[in-house]
Amino acid sequence: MTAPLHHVIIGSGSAGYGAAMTLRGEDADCMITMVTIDALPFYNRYDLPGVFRGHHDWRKLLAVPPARYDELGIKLRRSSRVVDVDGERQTISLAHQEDVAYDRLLVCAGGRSYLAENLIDSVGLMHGFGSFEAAMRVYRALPKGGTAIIIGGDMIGIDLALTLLDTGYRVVLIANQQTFWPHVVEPVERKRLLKALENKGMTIFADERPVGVLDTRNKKFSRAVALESGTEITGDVVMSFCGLSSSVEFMLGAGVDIERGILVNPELRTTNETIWAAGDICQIWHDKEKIYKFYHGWKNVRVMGELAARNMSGSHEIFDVEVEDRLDIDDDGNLRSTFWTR
Amino acid sequence: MNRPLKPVYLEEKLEEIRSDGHQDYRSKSLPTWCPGCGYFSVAEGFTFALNRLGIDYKDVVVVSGIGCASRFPFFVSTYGFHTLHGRTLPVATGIKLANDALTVVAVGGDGDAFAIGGGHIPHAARRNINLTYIVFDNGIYGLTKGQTSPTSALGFRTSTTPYENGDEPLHPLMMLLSYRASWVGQAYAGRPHHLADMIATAMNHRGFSYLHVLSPCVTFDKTDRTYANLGMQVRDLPDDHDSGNLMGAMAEASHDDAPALGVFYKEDRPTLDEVMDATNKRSTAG
Amino acid sequence: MSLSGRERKESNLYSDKRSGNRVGLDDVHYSDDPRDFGWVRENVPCQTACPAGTDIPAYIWAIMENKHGQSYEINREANVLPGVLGRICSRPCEDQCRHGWPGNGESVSICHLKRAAADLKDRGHRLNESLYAPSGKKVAIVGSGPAGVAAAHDLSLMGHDVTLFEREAEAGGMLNYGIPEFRLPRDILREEIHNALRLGVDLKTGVTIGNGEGEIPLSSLRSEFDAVLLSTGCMAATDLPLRKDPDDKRINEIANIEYGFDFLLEMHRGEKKRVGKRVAVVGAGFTALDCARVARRLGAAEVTIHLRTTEEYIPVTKDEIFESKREGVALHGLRTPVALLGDSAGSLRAVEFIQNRLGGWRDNGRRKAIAIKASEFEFDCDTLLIAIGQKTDHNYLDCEIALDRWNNAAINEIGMTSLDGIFAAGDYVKGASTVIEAVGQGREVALGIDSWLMGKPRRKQSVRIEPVDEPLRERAFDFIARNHMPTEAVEERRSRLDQEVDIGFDNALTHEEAKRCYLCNLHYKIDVDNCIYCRACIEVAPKNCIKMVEGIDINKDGTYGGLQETSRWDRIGAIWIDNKECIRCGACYFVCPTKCISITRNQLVMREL
Amino acid sequence: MTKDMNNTDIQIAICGSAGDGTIASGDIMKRAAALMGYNVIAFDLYPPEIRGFGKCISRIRISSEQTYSLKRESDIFISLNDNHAIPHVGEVRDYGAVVFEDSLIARVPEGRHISAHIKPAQVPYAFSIRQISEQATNSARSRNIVVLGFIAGLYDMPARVFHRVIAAKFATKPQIVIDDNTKAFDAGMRAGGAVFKLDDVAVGKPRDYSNGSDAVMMTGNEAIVRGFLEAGIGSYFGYPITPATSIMERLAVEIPRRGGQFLQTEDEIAAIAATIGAAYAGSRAATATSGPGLALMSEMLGLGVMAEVPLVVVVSQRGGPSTGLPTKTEQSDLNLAVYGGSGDARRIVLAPTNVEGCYRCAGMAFEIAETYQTPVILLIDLYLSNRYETVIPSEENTFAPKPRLRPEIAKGDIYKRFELTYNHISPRALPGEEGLMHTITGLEHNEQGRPNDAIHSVMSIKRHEKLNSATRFPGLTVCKRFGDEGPVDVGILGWGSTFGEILETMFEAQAEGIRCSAMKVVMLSPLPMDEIVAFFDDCREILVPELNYEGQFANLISGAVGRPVTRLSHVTGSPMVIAEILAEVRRLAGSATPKQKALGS
Repeated sequence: MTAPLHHVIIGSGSAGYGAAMTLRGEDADCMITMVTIDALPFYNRYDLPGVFRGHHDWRKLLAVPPARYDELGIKLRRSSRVVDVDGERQTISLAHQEDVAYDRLLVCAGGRSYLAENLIDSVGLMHGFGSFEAAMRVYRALPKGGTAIIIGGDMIGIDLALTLLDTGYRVVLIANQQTFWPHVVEPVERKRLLKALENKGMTIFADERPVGVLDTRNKKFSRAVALESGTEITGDVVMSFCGLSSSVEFMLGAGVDIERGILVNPELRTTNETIWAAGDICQIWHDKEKIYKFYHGWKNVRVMGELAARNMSGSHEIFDVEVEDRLDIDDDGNLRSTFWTR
Repeated sequence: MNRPLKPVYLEEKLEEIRSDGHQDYRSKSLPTWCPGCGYFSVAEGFTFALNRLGIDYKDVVVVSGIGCASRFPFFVSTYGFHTLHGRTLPVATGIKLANDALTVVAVGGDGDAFAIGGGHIPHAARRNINLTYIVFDNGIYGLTKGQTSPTSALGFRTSTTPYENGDEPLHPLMMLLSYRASWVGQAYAGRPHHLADMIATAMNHRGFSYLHVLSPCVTFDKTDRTYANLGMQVRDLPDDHDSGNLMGAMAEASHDDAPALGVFYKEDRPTLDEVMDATNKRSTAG
Repeated sequence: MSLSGRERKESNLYSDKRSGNRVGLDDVHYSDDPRDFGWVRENVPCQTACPAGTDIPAYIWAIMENKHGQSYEINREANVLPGVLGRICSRPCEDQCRHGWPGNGESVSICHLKRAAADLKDRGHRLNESLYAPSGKKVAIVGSGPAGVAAAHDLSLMGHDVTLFEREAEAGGMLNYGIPEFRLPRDILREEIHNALRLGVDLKTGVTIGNGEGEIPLSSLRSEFDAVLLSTGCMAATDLPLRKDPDDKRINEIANIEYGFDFLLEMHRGEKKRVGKRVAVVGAGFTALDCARVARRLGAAEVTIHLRTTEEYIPVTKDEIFESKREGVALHGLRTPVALLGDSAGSLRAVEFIQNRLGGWRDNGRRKAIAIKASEFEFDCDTLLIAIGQKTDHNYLDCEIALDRWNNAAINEIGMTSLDGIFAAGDYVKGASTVIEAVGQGREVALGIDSWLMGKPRRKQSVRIEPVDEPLRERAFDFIARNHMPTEAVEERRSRLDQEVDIGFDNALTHEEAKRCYLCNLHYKIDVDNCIYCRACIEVAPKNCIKMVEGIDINKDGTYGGLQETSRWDRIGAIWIDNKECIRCGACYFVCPTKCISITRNQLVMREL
Repeated sequence: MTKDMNNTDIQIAICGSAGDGTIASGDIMKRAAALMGYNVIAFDLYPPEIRGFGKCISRIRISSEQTYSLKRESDIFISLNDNHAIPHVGEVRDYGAVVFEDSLIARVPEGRHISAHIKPAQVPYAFSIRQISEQATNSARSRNIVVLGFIAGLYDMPARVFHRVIAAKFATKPQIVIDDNTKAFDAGMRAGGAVFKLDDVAVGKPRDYSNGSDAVMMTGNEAIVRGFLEAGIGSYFGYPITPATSIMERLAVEIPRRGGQFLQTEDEIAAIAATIGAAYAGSRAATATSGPGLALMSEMLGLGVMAEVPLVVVVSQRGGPSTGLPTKTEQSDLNLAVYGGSGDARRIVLAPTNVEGCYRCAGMAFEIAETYQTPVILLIDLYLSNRYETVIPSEENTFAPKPRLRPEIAKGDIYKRFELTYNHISPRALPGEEGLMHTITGLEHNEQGRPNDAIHSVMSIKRHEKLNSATRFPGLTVCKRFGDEGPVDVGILGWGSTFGEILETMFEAQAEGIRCSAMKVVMLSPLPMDEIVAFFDDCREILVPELNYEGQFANLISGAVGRPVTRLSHVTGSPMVIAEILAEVRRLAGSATPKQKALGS
């Protein structure tokens, strides 16, 4: 009898969670460990705007009750940062100085919000929205009816912006190339979509480039964004939503190919036999277009996680999702996106 | 200032240590004394001494009482007996009388020796039982977290002497000299090589040998018997010291401020087993 | 047998170290033991990584002691151009810095400190040079780039008559004609080259060695001098390999395409350069980044750099990439140009690229790029700068010298080519590499030439072991975060090509950063003879740096490998400081009851034979 | 159930290795909590080696209501050493907090980091404890204070209370120690304040800390000292032994201030001998020891009984036999305390059940001893010696010595120190009193104290029967019944430190619908038989949980009443476990399956 395989999953987002559940379904005996920097078990990040609708108890956001992980024999390693992956020895190193051995590794560490290089000096004055904690901090920083300034406005940001408008806040959007990311929007269409947002009550700066964030705590508003044109926009919190850039630093020693993300074949396997990748962190080879492509949006990500899990269990399925890129915002601000659903 | 050494190459040093063999006298488990404790020095010296004397560790019994020092038998590979507070010497006496082929070493701290066990020492000394008694004197009760001991200095503050210790400390060397211990010496934990030499000489003595080891308690004594203070105070016995002269030994031992290191006194006189043999002979001589 | 019945001699009872005093060494000790060389190589990773072998801990310690001039001189011993390298070095040292090892934080800003020592030294600072008596030998050096200048300086100190020939109007080679002024101000360069050459080097500028009109043939040079050094670098741009399709346009058939090397060279010769609105750069080195940043300053609206592999694998510093991005340069990875597309007017319209995937690793630590079949695409642009590398040019020779498989000059162990008395160094030997490698090679070949001219080597390397009285650092220093180079505002950079981007550390920042250096050349060692194995040192250790060991691995070359640890009391041979983990904080030194921890400073030095 | 925002009932556990400062950290926490006006119950567990590698845990229950023992689960758990903490992290309740180090200095084997053991429903807080300590104080030694700061920051506790406690705790140390610890605390607090609180542990606003005084929170040992001092203790002789040492240490501070006699003797034998001497001379004299010391003292204790000397001996039990488990708790010296010694040596044994009880028993012990002219043993254990509770001391001192009646004799009569009287108590004279000169002895003696074998049976009756009225000593609670009145299914009979757990169990059992009551017996010798028999008559089943293997108390009671009882013994060295008692109560009550609803609510 052979020892049960140890599957290690880096990341506890949609892809990681879907993969863990699928793996358990495929193999009742294998060992499954999920390693995540997060302090909480899996919850849907796409639900985070809900904090503005009064969802302040993270337990209500969880996909399954914590006890379910124990029942399923899925070991959760939270507050643990992976600093290195050794593809030859098949171990991952955690920042707190522990090595964890794996038989098969699935990397779905996702991405972090991209921030334009020229705004890096201002990062301390901006809010993030990548975790429950970050969302709650935004909630607490925004006074009732206050103003949020959103730079960029990818689909995560637009979703949040619409929620903010619905719940009585004001939103200023500084649109840029990443607005509506990951949708690719033609100029005419873009104009119409921005108009729809404006009708909904958003203030929009369409052709301006932010050059810095200012701390104006002692004034009426606590933040201001300086634009290249010299204009200053005031508000209570400033957030940047310019799409995701993948977090791959810890994979540099793994012996897998990396461009902007981890490069995988259509079966989601990397160039290392025992490592798979799924979700926002991976670029999947597209045989027809002859390029490595990112696929974003929670549906795709979830599908990738489950697919990778099946392939880790011996299957050879191909990621063959024809991505429909459709986005519509009607005059009431109702949003329909093939990547995002509210 | 720490003077640097000529380049020492580790593998050569390790080979020297391995082939030397004193490591065999250590047990497998690491001592649980606080890091920095002077008792490590005694443990190290003890292994050196046994090795140099060439005694097989199966022929050695180490007997101890209660206290930090009395953990000692657990850290050597010889036979050991961890007995009760202060009752070390009677137990050791029993072992030695029952089997005189054994090398018996009694060890303990200052509390064990001179407080609760103080009553036993004179009798062990005057009978000249053939064993070695090593007292690790740190002048404090370490295991119970820092109370005053019979050798604590005047004015020393501990949890039980919060207004300074007013009891004159005992003077172990002068006591032992007056008890007529047949070998009396003193060493210091900060001089590991000398300590090892003294343990070897004490064990080589025929009769009751008493070795007093000055050893700092790094955890509970930050002011008095520290490495820094002791390092400045200790001195070697004068070259012309006559270890056969009891009064001379007393005079050297009475220097409180500058404890001397070396063999204060030694004499050759019948041991307890020899006396018992003689008694037995007389009882059967009819 | 009973103890009492056993006879023992008193003399056996005493150890030979009975005094307990350690065997001392008061003075400096020199060692040629491979284990000591190995120690320095392993333990001073920055110095090991430096092609010129700069004694980095020593110069940072001098900064900590407020001796900026001395620090500058320590640098000059290895590298005659500290102010220059302090700005534009590729910093292989920082990649290896112990402070940057996992768990230790970020590496020390070694390069910025080098520059700080140069910036902060006194005006009228005194240079240290030690001169040999004149040898009566004459050496010609062709090419006054970093390798030529370094070799000229060293050879002239060794007593030889050196003449340095330079084709351009000014000395400096690529430093002067390749690197833009916003990275390397020319006054600094001129001053340091002047200092390097002032002890008797005869610099002849505007003189070309070659076979043309008014040029001096190499063979006549050889007959006039006792030795000739060729350090002409890589002065020819590498051709852009394109698809072999007879219908495709060639480079010279389309306007607005230039080799980046020529572009920079001509600009620095004083020509007015222009670029279009959408500038594409192909290439992955400093030249490519420089071209892109110059293009941005010349007014290009969109500047893109196209890489065969990806950002992670290109041989430039992360800072340089970051600054380029801040200036608005975009990088695109995994693509190779295959064809050039012109418009009807014969101007560039677009470049056709083919998509790549990453292949295996190359020997130099970079990645291979493998083209993906049928993945060609077009990228619109109106200017193309090609900066995919430079190669050596041998056309100027009037004699045959043997070449290696990369078409560079082949040399032997003392740097001599196949022709007797003709030496070569720098990029001319290595192919396009870094400035610091060229400096290192210049120094190395100077030693070679000297030993050849004099018939024997006159200097060799030893390990100098010097006692240090106490730890030189505080634990608190380890928590200082890496200080970043203050830079000119992005908006300010646009207007001028000669506005230096990096502002430099001021005095306070310099000292703060210098404190971060672990001073890895300090060797903490436990005297096993006096150790009582009490573990007081382990108790205070900040890392897993003091170990209980039973053995040590020895490498084939006689150097040390890893420590064999044990926690079995009866197996512990030594408690030993693992110098690889040690961060030289000194905590152990103060707690040792038997004072058995010693510190030495172990440095590589050159000694007279 | 709606939660009152100001209602606090949390338990903090700090776990580390010896030398990490775990206990010191817990000490600051509990003092701060008391200063904030909370009720505190706390207990520390520590190993025999001072530094070494042993495990230390400090558990502190902080409550705005009256509580009786530690809780079954902790709400907040701090690991200063993962190796030791891993087996205990399971004691944290769901949605409680687990605080641990995120950057170790050495590699750990796979699975030996606490992150591998935190349950999915527990909330992890990883932060760089060591680094923050080193940054704040240049040393890793303050990690224990950094974590306190972290907790204070996370739960928004007032920093100034902690500052005050730190300053008081290190008052005898150089100023730099106070400064460093304060810096470490503040640095930890900044870290804790910057973290987003994800657990659901609710710390209400402290009641009041402006008038707070740490005097209201004390350990059993401190309570005994306080009782002794109020009773005007005059002499103390002792020899250090865990867990009684802290009584001695405190008295070493206090007695000299009151002009009394304090001496550390060379051993326990000398300690009790000197105590007897001082008591004979009229001083209120006491000593304190643990089981091994009591064994040494047994001979001298016999002398005290024989010579009718009123001394007080505190015995704080630890695990035995022999040196045993010196730092672990056990209730296994009952036999020795009640019976130990040579001959028929009946003595009075009081076993308080909580810290307040320690205070009251100690306060009254001298008066009882003097009334009955015999040794009084205060029998507690390590758990009670070292556990902290908040108590409210009497406003008036009721323990001070009452005027002693000088024996009156007719002129020319000989004073009979051991005169036979109706209540068997003989008027006692003290040395130095005019005309009452006498000799006492350990030999059997006549009324005058002269050696005499023939009178042994008469004197034995005297020494035994004089104690009978002690069970009705005014003002002394010798036993007490709690819970349901009248006939019940299960009665839990308990003594000593265990009774807190018994009471909490009884409340849980009642909540499950089981009819039960609990009775504590404080006076173990002589036994209050009337109340005990009445309790037996009311209870269908009698359960006796105690911390010894053979059921020493069960034997004592069962033998005295002549009826069987159910024993529950727990000898792990740690306090009684509520769940174990509860399971036994359910079994005895006949509810075959535990009522599930009670579990999760």
